[in-house]
Amino acid sequence: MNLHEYQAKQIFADHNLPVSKNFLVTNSKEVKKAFNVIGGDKWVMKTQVHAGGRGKVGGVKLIDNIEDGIKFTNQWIGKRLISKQTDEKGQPVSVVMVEPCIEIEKELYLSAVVDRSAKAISIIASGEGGVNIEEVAETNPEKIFYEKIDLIIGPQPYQARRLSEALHLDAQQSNEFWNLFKNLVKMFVDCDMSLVEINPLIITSEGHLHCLDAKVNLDSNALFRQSNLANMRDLSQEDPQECEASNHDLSYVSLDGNIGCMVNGAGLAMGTMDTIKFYGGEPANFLDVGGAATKERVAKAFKIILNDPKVKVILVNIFGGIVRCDLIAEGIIAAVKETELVIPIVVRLEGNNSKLGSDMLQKSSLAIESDNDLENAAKKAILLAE
Amino acid sequence: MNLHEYQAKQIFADHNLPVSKNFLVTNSKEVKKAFNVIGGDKWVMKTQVHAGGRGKVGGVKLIDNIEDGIKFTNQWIGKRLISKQTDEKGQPVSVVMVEPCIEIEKELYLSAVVDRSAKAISIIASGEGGVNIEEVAETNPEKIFYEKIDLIIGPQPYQARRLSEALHLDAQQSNEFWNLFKNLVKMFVDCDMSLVEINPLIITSEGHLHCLDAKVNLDSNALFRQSNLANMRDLSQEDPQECEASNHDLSYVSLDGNIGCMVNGAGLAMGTMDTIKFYGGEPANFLDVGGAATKERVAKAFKIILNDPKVKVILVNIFGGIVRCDLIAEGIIAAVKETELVIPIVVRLEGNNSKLGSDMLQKSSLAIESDNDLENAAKKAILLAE
Amino acid sequence: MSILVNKSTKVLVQGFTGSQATLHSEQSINYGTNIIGGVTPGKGGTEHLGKPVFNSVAESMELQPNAALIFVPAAFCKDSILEAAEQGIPLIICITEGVPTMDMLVVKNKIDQLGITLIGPNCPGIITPDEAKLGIMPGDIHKKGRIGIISRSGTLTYEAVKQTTDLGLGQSSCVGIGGDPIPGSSFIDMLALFNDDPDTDAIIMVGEIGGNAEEEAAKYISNHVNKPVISYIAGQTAPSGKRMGHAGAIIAGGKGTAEDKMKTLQSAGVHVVDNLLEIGIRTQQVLD
Amino acid sequence: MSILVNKSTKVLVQGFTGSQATLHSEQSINYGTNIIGGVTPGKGGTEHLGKPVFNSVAESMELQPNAALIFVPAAFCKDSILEAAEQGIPLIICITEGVPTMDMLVVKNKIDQLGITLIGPNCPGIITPDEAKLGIMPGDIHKKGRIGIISRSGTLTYEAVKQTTDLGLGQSSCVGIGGDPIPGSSFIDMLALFNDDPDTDAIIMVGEIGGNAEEEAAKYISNHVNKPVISYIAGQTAPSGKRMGHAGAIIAGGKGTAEDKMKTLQSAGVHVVDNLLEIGIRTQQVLD
Repeated sequence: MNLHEYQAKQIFADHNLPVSKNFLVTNSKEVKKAFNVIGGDKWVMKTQVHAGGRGKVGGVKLIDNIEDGIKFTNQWIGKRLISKQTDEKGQPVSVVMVEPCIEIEKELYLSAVVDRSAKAISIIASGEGGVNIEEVAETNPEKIFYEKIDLIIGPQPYQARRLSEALHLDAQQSNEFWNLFKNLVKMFVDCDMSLVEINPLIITSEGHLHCLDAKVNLDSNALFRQSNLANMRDLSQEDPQECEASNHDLSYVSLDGNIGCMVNGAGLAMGTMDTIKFYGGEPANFLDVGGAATKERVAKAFKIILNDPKVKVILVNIFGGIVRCDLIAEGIIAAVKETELVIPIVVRLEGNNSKLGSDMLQKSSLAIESDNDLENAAKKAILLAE
Repeated sequence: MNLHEYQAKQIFADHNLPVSKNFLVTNSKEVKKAFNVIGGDKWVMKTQVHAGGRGKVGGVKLIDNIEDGIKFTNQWIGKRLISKQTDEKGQPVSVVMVEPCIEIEKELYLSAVVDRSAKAISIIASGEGGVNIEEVAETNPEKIFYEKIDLIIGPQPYQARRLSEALHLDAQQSNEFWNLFKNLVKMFVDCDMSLVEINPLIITSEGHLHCLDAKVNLDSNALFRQSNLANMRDLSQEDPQECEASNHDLSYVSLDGNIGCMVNGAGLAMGTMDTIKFYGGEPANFLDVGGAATKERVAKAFKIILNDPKVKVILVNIFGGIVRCDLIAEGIIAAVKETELVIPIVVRLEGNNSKLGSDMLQKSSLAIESDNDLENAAKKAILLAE
Repeated sequence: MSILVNKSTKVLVQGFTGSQATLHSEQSINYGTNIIGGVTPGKGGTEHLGKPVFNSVAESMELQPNAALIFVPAAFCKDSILEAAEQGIPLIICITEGVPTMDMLVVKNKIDQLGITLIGPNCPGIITPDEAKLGIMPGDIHKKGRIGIISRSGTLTYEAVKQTTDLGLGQSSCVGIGGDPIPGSSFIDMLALFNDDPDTDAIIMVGEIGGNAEEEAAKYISNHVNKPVISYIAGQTAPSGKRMGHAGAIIAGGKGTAEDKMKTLQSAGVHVVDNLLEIGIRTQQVLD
Repeated sequence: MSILVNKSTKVLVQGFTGSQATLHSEQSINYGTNIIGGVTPGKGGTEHLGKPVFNSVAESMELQPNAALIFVPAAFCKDSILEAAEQGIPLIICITEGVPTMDMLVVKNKIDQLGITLIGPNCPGIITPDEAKLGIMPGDIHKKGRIGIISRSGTLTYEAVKQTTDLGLGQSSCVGIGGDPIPGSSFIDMLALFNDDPDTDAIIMVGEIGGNAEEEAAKYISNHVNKPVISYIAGQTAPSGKRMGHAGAIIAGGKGTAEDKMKTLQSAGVHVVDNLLEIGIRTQQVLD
């Protein structure tokens, strides 16, 4: 789950990481108050969307008068921001964050991630901040520094000292860095985060460390015990179809093709897409009905697939392990009847009760093609989509 | 470092362990207000001293009217409480804690300690609460249950379930116990405790778990990072001589004999006491001047030893490792001059610069016997003490 | 004849009386698996599916289980795994999906310290055909044989199983290691076991996009595995940056793409198929 | 000829430029110890006592130290020990007193996991006479010989050393393991090393009241040690329940008294003396 920058910074502040106080505006009338509360004579206004690359498309701006602040707000609120990291529709902007303008002496990079290989939390730092860190990792790997957090001992001062030296921090900044390092790890663990990125972490003109940006990903599996964070979810930033799917415990990702797919299991769902493509077709979506698919979820899955007007045929591929194929068949029949489906359906059932399921489909006298060979089923679907 | 029960309960409350709200009174005028604030028609009044065994000597009492409350307060405030666990002078009472009276269904025992053998924190529980747990451990060891807290994984629900079953808790109480168990460990670690004892942990007549008593020992080595807890130290509860010593980084324990001892190192200090006893003498104290003994600390040590009127002779035993014997000699000479000492001193110097130190003592023309053989020195001191 | 489990494996089911556990334990028992009992706190002393129920793993140790199969809800998996590990049960299989990553970090470090094998979580389990089924896979598609199968995905494993069964090759054992960021066992752990198993002739490894488990496996294969390895990587057509169900299936910055993985495996001498439906055929070709 | 340290041990001093470290490093160098340099964060690149100073242990590894001697303040010992351990330095000696118990719990678990030997904290260190002195003991009371000495107390060790030196026995090595509740190494760890050392003929073990380290040692001695062990327990006259300086020296409920310890050691075949001044003589008698 993603958070907005202002939400991430609120959590940062709660964990004593150095961030600016900010003020949110949702319309131009609030700008004056925001500027007054923050004080000073320069402000940074940042559109709040779940995507990077805001700066390059004007979504982040340094403002030195209220008029320009109002103009920026009117320009963005209610509009969609389209950047390199969004799709072509962009992300809706409903909140603009106002922060005091801070003089930057130097930009650094700091992040925390779950390190799969090391089975640990790893901290990544670089003296090259404010840029695309993956490029730095590619071209100048020696400029990226890593510290692994040991589970028994936790973050240690010597690790922070090592990074401080690599980042050429002075003694005062090294002290600040140790606190930042320690608090970052605590926040990461306490909040079940999967990624925290501070890019840039800056040295201010007064010589202090300060988190200028804040990006946070949460572990969706842990939201049950992070209800405060779960409440921060902003559904407006997510694809409505994917959202609707996830509300029904379905995994759905919209794609560009015309063959709708309904599969059980993420691996087989990807495998089914690959198979369609291998035989010359184009999948319209990824859809995993999950291990414990019920009749109701299958019906819901159908409706979500059919919301996409590009879909010309639906390929159902079920390999019953937990799932019983007869329940799937029941779900398909119910859904076809309920939605008065006009496009063709090809169904491949295998595994648990597959014979029973196939029989039910055939007896249903609905226009459902049933073929238990995946190659044949895929080829039929491709043919029907043309 | 020890805490008062009311201080321990404050920390318990901060860590969400179930304790009663309490109210402190320091004179009889405050009793009425305390009773009113707490409400109800029965109260428990408990003298606050650093010692157990209060109940048996009347230091804890169930009270059902304000007059008796005032009587109890007047009886104790400003007096000393003498119990099995105090010395013959007893401990001064300056605070009485008032708590609501809670109906007890059953008394259990729960504690947390640093387990030296296991290199872990161990939780100890028993269904036999409110009694001397060491006796239970001796006579019915099968009634005591242990769980070791692993450093990687922390306290786990299955450990709490195991103890809950051993304590015959019902499902609701087991849930409460898991929270108590978890919070107890967190408090223990966060506060650098070395012992927490809840005796009794009770099941109330409503069926809830509740900490009726609370005893806490803190790790003195960790007080530098527990300033809030360090501030809770009540010097009035400690031996003034030992206190004064500890303020000067000296370890001093008063004993019953007449041979004052000043030694460097706790082990050698005990060894010196043993040696005196072995040859028929009686040590008046344990005193460790520590590894980094300075001239000033030696002088201070002398003063502390001499505050004890029983002392008839002082035996100084220094084996210089870190300590330089010449500095010790300097300290002795200065102290003897300053205090215009009238009792004899026997000094044994060995190790680092011992020759130099002995020479200085001899040249000082003070009445100091110097003998670098510990047996001889001890025997001389014993002779002089008779 | 197999890895990790066989006819004599004594299986303890944790969360035994839950609905999923009941469904799959029954199927496992019908398959011939030696399920000796289960654990459900508070239900100790009762019977379920004709087997004894215990309050704790400790109590169940009188039956000497040597494998634990876990069906408890995600929030309690950490506790259940650690409870079994503390009692020294050497093989733990956790089927449950949705276990928090932070829990798995702790669990993985601890079981490694104890030298215990954990399969999963978020996995179909492990099966040795005609001997023992510890998981949720449909038993009837399997056939005793000499192919070892390892997979990060559940249903995709079944495809590979069915193809090798249809071709008459059969399987020595099949393991689903799960698709989570921090799995209990890696491809490498299972490759090592299959490589040492005298009754496995070839190994099918079904991977997917995301992470770098396949890349690490490739390195291990080229250095240590002397049996043929056949591999398919799911997600060749997945768009970059989109999450495909599994937490493991995120493509991050050019790393972990199907293309990269397939190339790396090929360089390590692995027989890589680009069509899911050719896994079985290619295996047969490699063995001929 | 010794345990743990000898002429060729390359010693790194952590907290090198502090006053205590300076004093004792100088004495160690004069004794002939091969101190190769030290660490003081922020002073890297300078020289101290004619040896190089580094900012971190990692930087110092170019000199391949195989022992670290720690003099940093108590609040920083955890960090310093773990820093040396992370770099794989196999022997770490921490002199500092006052290290919080909770820090030592973490440190002890970690160094055990890594297989590293930690001596201390709150200890005089270790010396192999005429070869290497890593600690704060006065070097000149030692004499090369064939008695191994282990002690929880500093100055009490010196007594045992002096007595064996005066009698001409000398010492193979002397180790102060420290009196803290959670020491890095126990009596048992050192007994094992001395028992295996071909140049140690007898072992003097100086214990004290509190804890149960001596009782555990007794058990180990009767099962594993085939050299004579001579022991003295300090605190025979200490009143029960009173704290005698060391955190380890609390008598709790009949356990950990000198009397109990002496009896247990005697039953294990240890030669126990009740007079501190007879440690040397008894050792000589045992060897004759």
